[in-house]
Amino acid sequence: MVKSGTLILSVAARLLMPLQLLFSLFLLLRGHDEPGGGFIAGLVAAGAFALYLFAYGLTATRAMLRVSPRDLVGLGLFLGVLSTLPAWWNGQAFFTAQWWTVPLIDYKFSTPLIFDIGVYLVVLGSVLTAVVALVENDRD
Amino acid sequence: MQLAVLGGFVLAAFAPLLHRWFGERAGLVMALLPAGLALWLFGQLPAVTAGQTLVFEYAWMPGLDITLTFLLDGLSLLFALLISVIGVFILIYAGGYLKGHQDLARFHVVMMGFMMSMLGLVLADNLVAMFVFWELTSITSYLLIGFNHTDPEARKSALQGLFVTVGGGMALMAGLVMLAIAGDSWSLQALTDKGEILREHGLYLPMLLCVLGGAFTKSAQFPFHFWLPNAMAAPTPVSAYLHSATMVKAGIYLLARLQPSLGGTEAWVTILSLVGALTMVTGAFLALRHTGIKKVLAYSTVMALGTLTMLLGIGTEEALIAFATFLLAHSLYKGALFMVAGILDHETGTKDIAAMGGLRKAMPISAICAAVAALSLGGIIPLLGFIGKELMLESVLHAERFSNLLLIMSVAAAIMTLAAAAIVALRPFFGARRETPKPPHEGPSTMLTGPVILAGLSLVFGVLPSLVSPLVMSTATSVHGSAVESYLSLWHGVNLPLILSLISLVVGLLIYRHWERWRGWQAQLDPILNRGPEAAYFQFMNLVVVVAEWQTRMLQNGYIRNYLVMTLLILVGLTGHALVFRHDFDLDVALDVRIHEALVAGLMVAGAVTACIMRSRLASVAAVGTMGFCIALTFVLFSAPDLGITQLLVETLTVILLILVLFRLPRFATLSTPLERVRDVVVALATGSLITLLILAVISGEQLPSISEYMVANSVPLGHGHNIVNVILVDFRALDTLGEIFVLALAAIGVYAMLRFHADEYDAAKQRLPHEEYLDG
Amino acid sequence: MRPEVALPILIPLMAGSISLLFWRLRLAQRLIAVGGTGALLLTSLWLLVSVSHDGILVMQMGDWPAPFGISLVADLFGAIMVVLTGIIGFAVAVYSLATTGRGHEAFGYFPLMHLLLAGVAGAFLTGDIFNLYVWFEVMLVASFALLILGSEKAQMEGAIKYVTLNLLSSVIFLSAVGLLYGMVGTLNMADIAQRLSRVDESGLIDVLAVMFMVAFGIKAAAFPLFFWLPASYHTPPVAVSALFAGLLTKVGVYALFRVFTLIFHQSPSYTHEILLWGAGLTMLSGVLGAAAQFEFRRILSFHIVSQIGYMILGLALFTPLAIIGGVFYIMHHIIVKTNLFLVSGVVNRLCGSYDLKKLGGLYRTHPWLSILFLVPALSLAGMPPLSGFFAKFIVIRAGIEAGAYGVTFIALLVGLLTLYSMIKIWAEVFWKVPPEPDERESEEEESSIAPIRQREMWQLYAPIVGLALCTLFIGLNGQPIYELAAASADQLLDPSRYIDAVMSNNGERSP
Amino acid sequence: MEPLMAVVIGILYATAIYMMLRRSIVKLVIGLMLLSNAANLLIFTSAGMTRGAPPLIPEGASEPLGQVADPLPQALVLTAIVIAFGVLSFAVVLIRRAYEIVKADDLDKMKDTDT
Repeated sequence: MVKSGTLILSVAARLLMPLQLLFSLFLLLRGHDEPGGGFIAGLVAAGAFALYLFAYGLTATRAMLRVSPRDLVGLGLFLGVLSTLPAWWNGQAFFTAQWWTVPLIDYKFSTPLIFDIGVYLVVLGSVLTAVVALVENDRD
Repeated sequence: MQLAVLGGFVLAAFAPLLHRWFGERAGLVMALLPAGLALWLFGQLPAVTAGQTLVFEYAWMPGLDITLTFLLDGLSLLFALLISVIGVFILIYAGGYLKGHQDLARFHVVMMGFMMSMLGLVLADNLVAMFVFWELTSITSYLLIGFNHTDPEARKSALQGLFVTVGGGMALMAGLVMLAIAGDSWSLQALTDKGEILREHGLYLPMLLCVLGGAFTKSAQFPFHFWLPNAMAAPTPVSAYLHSATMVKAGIYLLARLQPSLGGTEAWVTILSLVGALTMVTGAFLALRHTGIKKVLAYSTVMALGTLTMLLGIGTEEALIAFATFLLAHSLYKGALFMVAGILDHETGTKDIAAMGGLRKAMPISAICAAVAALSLGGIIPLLGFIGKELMLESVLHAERFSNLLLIMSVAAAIMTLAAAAIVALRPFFGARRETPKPPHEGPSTMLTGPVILAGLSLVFGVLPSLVSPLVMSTATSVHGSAVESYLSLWHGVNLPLILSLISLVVGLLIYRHWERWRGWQAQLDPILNRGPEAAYFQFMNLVVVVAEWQTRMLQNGYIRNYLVMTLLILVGLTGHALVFRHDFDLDVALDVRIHEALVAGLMVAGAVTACIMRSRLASVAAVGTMGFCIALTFVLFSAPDLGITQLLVETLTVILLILVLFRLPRFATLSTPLERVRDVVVALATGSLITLLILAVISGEQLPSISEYMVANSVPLGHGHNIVNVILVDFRALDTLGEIFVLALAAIGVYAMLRFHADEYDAAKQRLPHEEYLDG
Repeated sequence: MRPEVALPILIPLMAGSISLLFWRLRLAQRLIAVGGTGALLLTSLWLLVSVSHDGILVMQMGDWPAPFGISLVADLFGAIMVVLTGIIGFAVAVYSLATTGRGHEAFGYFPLMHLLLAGVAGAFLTGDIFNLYVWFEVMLVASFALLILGSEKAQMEGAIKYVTLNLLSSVIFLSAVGLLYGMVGTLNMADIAQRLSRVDESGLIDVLAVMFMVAFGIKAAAFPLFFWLPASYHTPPVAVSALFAGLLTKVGVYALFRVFTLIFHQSPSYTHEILLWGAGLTMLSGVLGAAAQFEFRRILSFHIVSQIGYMILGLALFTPLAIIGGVFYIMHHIIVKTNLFLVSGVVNRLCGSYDLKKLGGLYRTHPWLSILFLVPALSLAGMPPLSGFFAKFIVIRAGIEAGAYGVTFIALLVGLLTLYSMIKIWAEVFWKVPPEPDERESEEEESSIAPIRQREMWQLYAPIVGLALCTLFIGLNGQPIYELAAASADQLLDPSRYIDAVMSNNGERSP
Repeated sequence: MEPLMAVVIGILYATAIYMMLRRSIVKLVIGLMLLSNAANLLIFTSAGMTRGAPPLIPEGASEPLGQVADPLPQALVLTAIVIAFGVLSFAVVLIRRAYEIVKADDLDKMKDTDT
């Protein structure tokens, strides 16, 4: 069931995937103001990769991901913990939000955003880790 | 003082090192410590006999009223002297007895530890500190009894001794705590003055019983006497030291120490004198039943311990003098006899008296020692044992209660003891020469030093009682609580005790002559004797195991649904009980439902119920999915869009996951019986109703305003976000979210490891592929 | 800003995530394991020193004033628990270096260990009831993953029971939190305590109290909710068992102590009476469970249950001395129990079995190991002058002073039976002559027992010696430990100090 | 609505528990899923339910226009959903591995580790 999907599935996956990924980024970034956020966005992105996995198989997905999903988990967790620390620099309690405005595009960049990106990566990585392991196990 | 004792423990720890340095003579080096202590104690004699009490204070855990204060009065001085002096001889003796034994170093570690514990026990003024040493003697004696640990019998006996004494120790602990509460002090010295308060206290009887529980088990009083003869599995130096002179007397020491605080009441007098007398007779009687020389001696020790307890029970001034004298006499002759027994065992290769005979030629010094010590044991003039026995009979005659009964029992015990003394001293050395497993010869000087000196002292003190009179009197003073003015003498003239002694001498020798017949007669009692307290001990131990196994079968039976049912019943039972009895139900809820909401709720329930009853796996999963989507819809309907989306995504993923996994699993089968299903339905409904009631109780009661008002107000100004839920997640309560992503990551690692890593296959694969290729599949 | 309040959580979280990033580098993982747990130990000591100097420390996470954000609170009790976490974490990390298989290391053993410690430390430090739930879950899922690491049959069977019952407990806890929030509208424990005193429906409070009691009772493995523990603790690699044995149930005990001193102390005659019964039955049934066993780690597992009873007894009696006893007991028990499991691991390493019937003769061949077993074993049985004696003594003294004779009797009896179990292990494993193995079996076993290398020797023995020294220290010089326990009991019995510390420490934020 | 939901949640708990008490491991895991869903609903319900007022603040405003639903329980439930998702996926894979290793679907056959 895993190696190759139907034609429709592969075409859909190829077309949908970039859209889904873009949509997930959109959900991530607007999450602070509208429904969305790191968790939902991460799930959507994971769904995109999962679809690709079912359509093109493990090797192709691996190649496309480049990094092991486990590393995404590690990175996300690391970012999550890291985002608590800048406050320490300012002598504030951990987790105190720090806001910086990016000069050119007038985008407000903040530690909660870093945190949310961490969440995003962890969700994406975790789901993929589990799915890849399941698929691999089936293949064995 | 404290330093000497604590230093002894340190010395014990270094025993292996000493063995490396001094080899075989390490025991002699170690004996220097108790020898020094003994000398120091002798130095304190004049002050103590003059009526002084020396106190050496040292704080330990003041928060818990635990101090390491040592106290030196007549009683503790007598005990401390016995412990250190006999300890010196035992260390010397053990060097000969265990010569070349591979574990001699370990023996010295434990022996030294025991000696110091015993010293601490008799010197400590604080109840807790005393108890600490008390338990230490139990533990070290366990290690000593089980010294020959490869022998199952030794292990069994060691466990028995430990279990009985520590069991008593538990009671003692409770008793001491009650004592301290009642007397409002943890100091033995202070409690001595509070006798009246203690005896009037409401806790007096439980306190007394608990303390006696500790003392009686330690000192092998009936019905706990059985462990002592079994403890003879220990090497002889241990028996000589622990089971005659020191450890078993710890209980006696405790009783004597508490006599001024707790003694004198009706309960005290009744229990102590009757139990003591019973123990005395039992010990003497059973001594004649055995042919193993150590067993005979062990039972005669039981007899002596009973006598001492009885004397404390009688509690008159006279009785306490008798107590002190008897105590001293017994320690001297019993130590000597045991050491001689060890020589016999060591040099002839047998412990069976019946197999020995006529050894006096081969072992003249041992024979003399044995004879002298046995005369003291038998209570024959002019030895110290004689004085002790005369005083004992005298005080029994004048006892305030049970005088006649006690007298009969005492004489009976005296008769049998005399027979026992004759058996151990005459049988092996006199009469016809018998073949022994090893050709007999005299023991080495290290082994003879102890018996010669101890037996000699029995004689010297007997002839010249004035030498020990001050010490005995000051001991009696400590026990009595007020000054005792008297002195010891060998000859009291012809009186009733002397006549009774003569009678017992004659009858005892008669029994000795007809020992074989006597044993035959005793053997007929075996069926009764075999049902004694020892059988009860084994039954108790079996009972523990049986109950344990039964309980494990009942509770920890491996059926997960039993675990769940039990847990849920507890939940429903406790919470339900609280809900019914602690809470006034006042259901006041308005039902405001719109039709589409009711539909969604109905579908939710239908989904859940369908999931339960469906026989098909796929249908069941689909039903769960339906329910999940209804929940998502509910979230959306009630103003929680983020929740709705999340629930939708998660539900989808879960269903996919379930289907992926279900592929590999078999179809549902009906496994439970109808009855089980009924039970499960009942449990399920009970839990469900409880939850419903709880929610109703909460929503119909007072609901305080939520802290989220602050979050609503500050989400934009302080949190810079318009989605309040998201601001809560990444800012107000970011720590929750941090934890949450770690949960997710952990679950992923768990899943990954579970699927990809199987330890057994891994090990096999690693051998095939030396490089870590397997790791990443 | 006192970073030491949060660092015991953040350090293992950081160590865990970095360790995860270095998934393939065995050496890096091992270094981080020792370094991370070592840092945890140091910061926890720092925290304890700070707390005993400056009183209860609070950090409002995100600088949100209490009760709106999440407060981390370190009172003495919490700080003590964190120090114990550090000690056990460090000891087990070192021990793991020698005992963990390469496969386990390659599949996330060390990251899981760090995150387990983070969950435990988080539970000890959080002042927020929902956050407590989150840390419980972190700890729980980490323990799930550690429990199944290796996927052996016994592990799977044990894990199913462990997972199911613990999830049930989590759900009960979560439901209780939901209901409580519905009632008082707040999650900060200090705030809950404050608001509950204003609610007049004391009956409903008792109901919720009982619900929390059941949820935490499962975590703490109290009677009759302990089934998951003996079913699973003997199945994973021994270092994991040791970690679990020391810390996991104690988190449940900690939670009981926390909520029943801070929040639910309105009607002790009802709630603490239930606890008293629970304590007595837990002691008894745990020790009886052990008496029927003949497997090293199973005996130890059942004894965890029975010892939990003593701790709960301290809470249930609810007198100052009893609380001191409970705290003291926890401190002593965590060290001793972990150590016994570590010893069992060495025995297994030497003889290739945990079955008492197949073991023997170690007293002759490994005298030092025998002593290292005797110290924690006798301490567990409450023999003086080791830590366990004083722990038991305080509890029993408190019991008698409170007039609770029945349960005190049980406590004494259980002490005796504990000694019986420990002596059983001693006699079978150390004193007995080793049994002649079957020919077939012996071949198999000999191939599986690898000789211990010099460096491994250190890694195996150093933690055991260290923990044994702790036991001896508490026993021989118990006064400072007693004072610590007394001071923390003082704080526990006066919740207003905790509440004041949390509610007054408000880092006001400006936009 | 809350009283109705109280009854619904009660039923969900009951079905969950019933499923957990079955001998099949698949049913056990379905029971766990039902149970965690029910608990989430419980939190959502017992704090009070509000119709049509999501806790969102319009662009430009600094406070919501009217009374909005309590956002805090929503955040709690969100966290709880995610945690439950993680735990349940673990449980699902666990039962699958258990089945592969023990080779039985029957929980009664998995009792070697006790007694």
